[in-house]
Amino acid sequence: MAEKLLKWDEVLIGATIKDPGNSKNYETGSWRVERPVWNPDTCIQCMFCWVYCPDSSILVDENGKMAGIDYDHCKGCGICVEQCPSKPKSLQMVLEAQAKGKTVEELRKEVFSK
Amino acid sequence: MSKKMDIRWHGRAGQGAVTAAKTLAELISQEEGIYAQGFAVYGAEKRGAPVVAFTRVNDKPIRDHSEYMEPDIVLILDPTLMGLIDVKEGLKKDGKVIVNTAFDKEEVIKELGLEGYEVYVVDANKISIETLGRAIPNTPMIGALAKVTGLFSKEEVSKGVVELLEEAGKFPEKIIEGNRKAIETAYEEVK
Amino acid sequence: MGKKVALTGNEAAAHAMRQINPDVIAAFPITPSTPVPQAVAQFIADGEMDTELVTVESEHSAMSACIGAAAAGARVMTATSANGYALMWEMLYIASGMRLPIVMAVAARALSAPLNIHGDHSDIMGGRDTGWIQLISENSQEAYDNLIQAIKIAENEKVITPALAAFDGFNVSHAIEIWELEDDAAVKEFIGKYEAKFPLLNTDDPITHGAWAPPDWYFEHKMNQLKGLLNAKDVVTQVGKDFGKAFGREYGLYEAYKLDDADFVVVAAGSVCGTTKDVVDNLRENGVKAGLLKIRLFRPFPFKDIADALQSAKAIAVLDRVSPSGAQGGPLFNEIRSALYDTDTRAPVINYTYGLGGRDTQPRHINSVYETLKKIVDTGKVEKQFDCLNLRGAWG
Amino acid sequence: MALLNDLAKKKEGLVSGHRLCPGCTHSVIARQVFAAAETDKYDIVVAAATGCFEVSTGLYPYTSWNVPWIHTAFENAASTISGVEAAYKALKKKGKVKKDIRFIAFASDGGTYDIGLQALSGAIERGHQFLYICNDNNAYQNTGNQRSSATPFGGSTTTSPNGKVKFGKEQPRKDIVSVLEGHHMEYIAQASPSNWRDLMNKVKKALDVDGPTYINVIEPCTTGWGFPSNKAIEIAQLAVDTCVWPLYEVIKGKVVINYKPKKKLPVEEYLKPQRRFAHLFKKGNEYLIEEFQKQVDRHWEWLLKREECGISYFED
Repeated sequence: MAEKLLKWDEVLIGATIKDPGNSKNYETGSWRVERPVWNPDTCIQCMFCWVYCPDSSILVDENGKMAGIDYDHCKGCGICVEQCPSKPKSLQMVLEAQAKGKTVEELRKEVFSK
Repeated sequence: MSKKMDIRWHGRAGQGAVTAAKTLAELISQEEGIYAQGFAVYGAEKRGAPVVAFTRVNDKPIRDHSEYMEPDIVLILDPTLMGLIDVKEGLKKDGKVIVNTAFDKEEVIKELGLEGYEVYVVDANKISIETLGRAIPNTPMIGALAKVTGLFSKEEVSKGVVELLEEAGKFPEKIIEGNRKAIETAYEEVK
Repeated sequence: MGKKVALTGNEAAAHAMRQINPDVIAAFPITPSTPVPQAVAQFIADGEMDTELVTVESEHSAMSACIGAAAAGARVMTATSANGYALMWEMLYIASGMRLPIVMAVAARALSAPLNIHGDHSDIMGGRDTGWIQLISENSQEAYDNLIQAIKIAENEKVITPALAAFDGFNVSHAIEIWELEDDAAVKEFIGKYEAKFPLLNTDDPITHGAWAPPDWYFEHKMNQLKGLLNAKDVVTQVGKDFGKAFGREYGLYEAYKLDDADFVVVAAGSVCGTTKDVVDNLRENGVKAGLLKIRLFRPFPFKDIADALQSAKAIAVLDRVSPSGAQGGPLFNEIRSALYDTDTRAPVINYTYGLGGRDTQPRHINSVYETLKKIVDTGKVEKQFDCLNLRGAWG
Repeated sequence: MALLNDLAKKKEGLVSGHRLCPGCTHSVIARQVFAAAETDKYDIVVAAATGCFEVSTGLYPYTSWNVPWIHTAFENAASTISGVEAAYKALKKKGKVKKDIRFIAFASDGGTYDIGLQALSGAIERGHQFLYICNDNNAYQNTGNQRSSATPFGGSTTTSPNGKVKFGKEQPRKDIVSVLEGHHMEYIAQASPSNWRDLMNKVKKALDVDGPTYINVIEPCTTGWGFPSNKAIEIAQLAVDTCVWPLYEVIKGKVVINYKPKKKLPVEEYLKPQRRFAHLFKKGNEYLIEEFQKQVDRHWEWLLKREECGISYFED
């Protein structure tokens, strides 16, 4: 989202920010070179990916369970894959180029059917 | 009579010269139409070093903040200072000197070369030891000053200091009474 | 009704703090302002105020804690001098940049080296561009009055900028003077209640204080901040009038002393102004048209008002209690010369440095300044644009 | 400790969209801290020192903070939070603030071991309620990996580089926990984000103390230390398993070691994957690794002995 550049007499005094957590509007997903792909079929819901994710990019459902990946913010560090304890791993990294134009479902099939 | 007068206090750090200058200013602040300013020259003196304090008295608000003074009155709180300081420095021609001493006036005049000045002596150490149990010469010297300058009557000055001590709220009755006696005695005995 | 008291400038500042009873004071002792936090601690120990006193381990932490407390939503004050003020320097910019209306008493003092504990304006002048409102006091009464007014000025909705009220170290901080201490209740009523604009402690509405601004934003924020500082000028005038109504002592941006028809004018700030007034009276008795313009508000500098007030002058001497440090003259001199540049009557302006490190400035020194001004007018020539008062050896 | 599923349902104190490097553990630590905080009992207000974490999470006009947050400068997170806490006491007393609030300061080793040590010491001595979390990434990473007093022996940084005649930092790192122990505070601990359960336990305990507490957390820095972004947690785990970074508490002066590796790994295991130690593995530098191992062993033995003696500053 392009931020609106306010004039000097429009900004809040003291460079105060009144909108908590508004950095969600800044999408760091574009930084990614690789992306994690999740396989719910083998996932054991240990939530290690969640507790170790630097970018709060593990989506959580109302039961507190892993529900996917927030690709708007995931920077593709790969910690989730590295720390995933299930056998086989329920998360795999793929190049962004490989993911281009594919839905999450399509990509998942491609990665985990091997 | 104009109430304008400049006063210099000589003592040693810890003897209460600054407190005396402050007390005098406080006494004056209770009166209408008279103003005072008190200050000291600060170095890095620790207890025992010679200190100088000043009081300006005027019937107009005092605006001058310089330290320079040609005193009308010099008070010497510590007799042992007499050989060490130049009592006469800047003292006006008709200036007065009040000395805390056990010696006679004539001896003091001779010792300090104060011929031609109005010199007064009072044994403030003896008075404070008798009334307060300790040599704290500053309050008796205020009594002597009141007498010599005519700024306050005996009753005014002793009542004034007693009220200040009471207001401070940290002195026992005995000390307050001792101070009253010290002031009144010095008022009477200064000569 | 107020009552006459005989107290020092530091005690005046401490009594103002007692009556203001801010939520938080964070302070570190430094000569000559040390008696201020001491007196505050005693007032608290005696139950006469209920401020949270944070006895920090340095002035840097004093200002940091003040900033934290002010951002949290508290009314906050502190006091310092000299090296302590210098140690705060980084945080002074942060306080003003974050728009926190902290109020500080400064017993102005020389900066090391060599070490010197006595009065001059090295500290406040060194910090003149930190974005704080700066009020300079002549005596204890003004130290007290200015500190109370500073609260209202700093907290004004259009301003919301920190303010300091300075008074000269020792000349005022340690001098016992007779002045009017107003009623506690009257002071409380005058300053009113304080509501912070963006209190950090309102956890229902989480605020981010102190974000960093990249080049896209920093400039706008700094100019927004400047506007707040500039707005202080009118607020200072209004608060000075209100103070006059409440307590009988009215204040303006500056004080004009026998200035209307003055040919020879001294411009100065601080306790030397009292000494100068005595000299002016004396000269006037002898038929010399001497006058004084006493600076009260130094930041924001009311240049237009001051230039207007100097229109009658035939020659002007500006007294700076700080070394020019390589500039064309002292900071006050530069402001005055700059202010006059846009006016038709550009009287010659000369500059003196005086009183460094507590050097005594006596009536005879001020007298010599007026004599020099008279000579300039008589001869039409300025021999020395810059000189010193009471310095051993001829300067230059 | 609640299950991660329960914790994952909580509102996060720190959100995404911050500008930390991929694989940076600053945010991992903060997320674990917020997960541990019992926010049903109290609200949290945070102060931050200047550093990577601060510049990445508070870049105007964005903030990644869902809680009240203040940053003022590099060296003064502790004095800033002490002002906030003093204001809290004052305003609570006057009824202007009604909620219970706990205070947390985040700083890195630069702002803690070095430039911020005085402010931290002062704030602890004054007894303000705050949990100070030092995300220790062993150097001034925000300005580009300059040495700090937390940089380990032999570590190559941009101001203690490995060169033709020098081998990186020549001094051992400062033992900050021991420095702070002299303040006789109630709770000090050392933790690692790899051991999240342990870290969360410590945060919960610390926030229960009505006074200053401190947790030193290892914060592996992918950029400064030189390892792939996906290895951050693994590196932290290796620091724990080699006893380079012992997990322990100092509770009222009494040492409690929380994790004793069954098989204490040699320090090479920790050093090897990191570029900053690469030069130690050159031929002829074996003595440097030996020295490193010796320093680690000595500290570990000393901790074990202290735990054994079990002396406390306070009466229990």
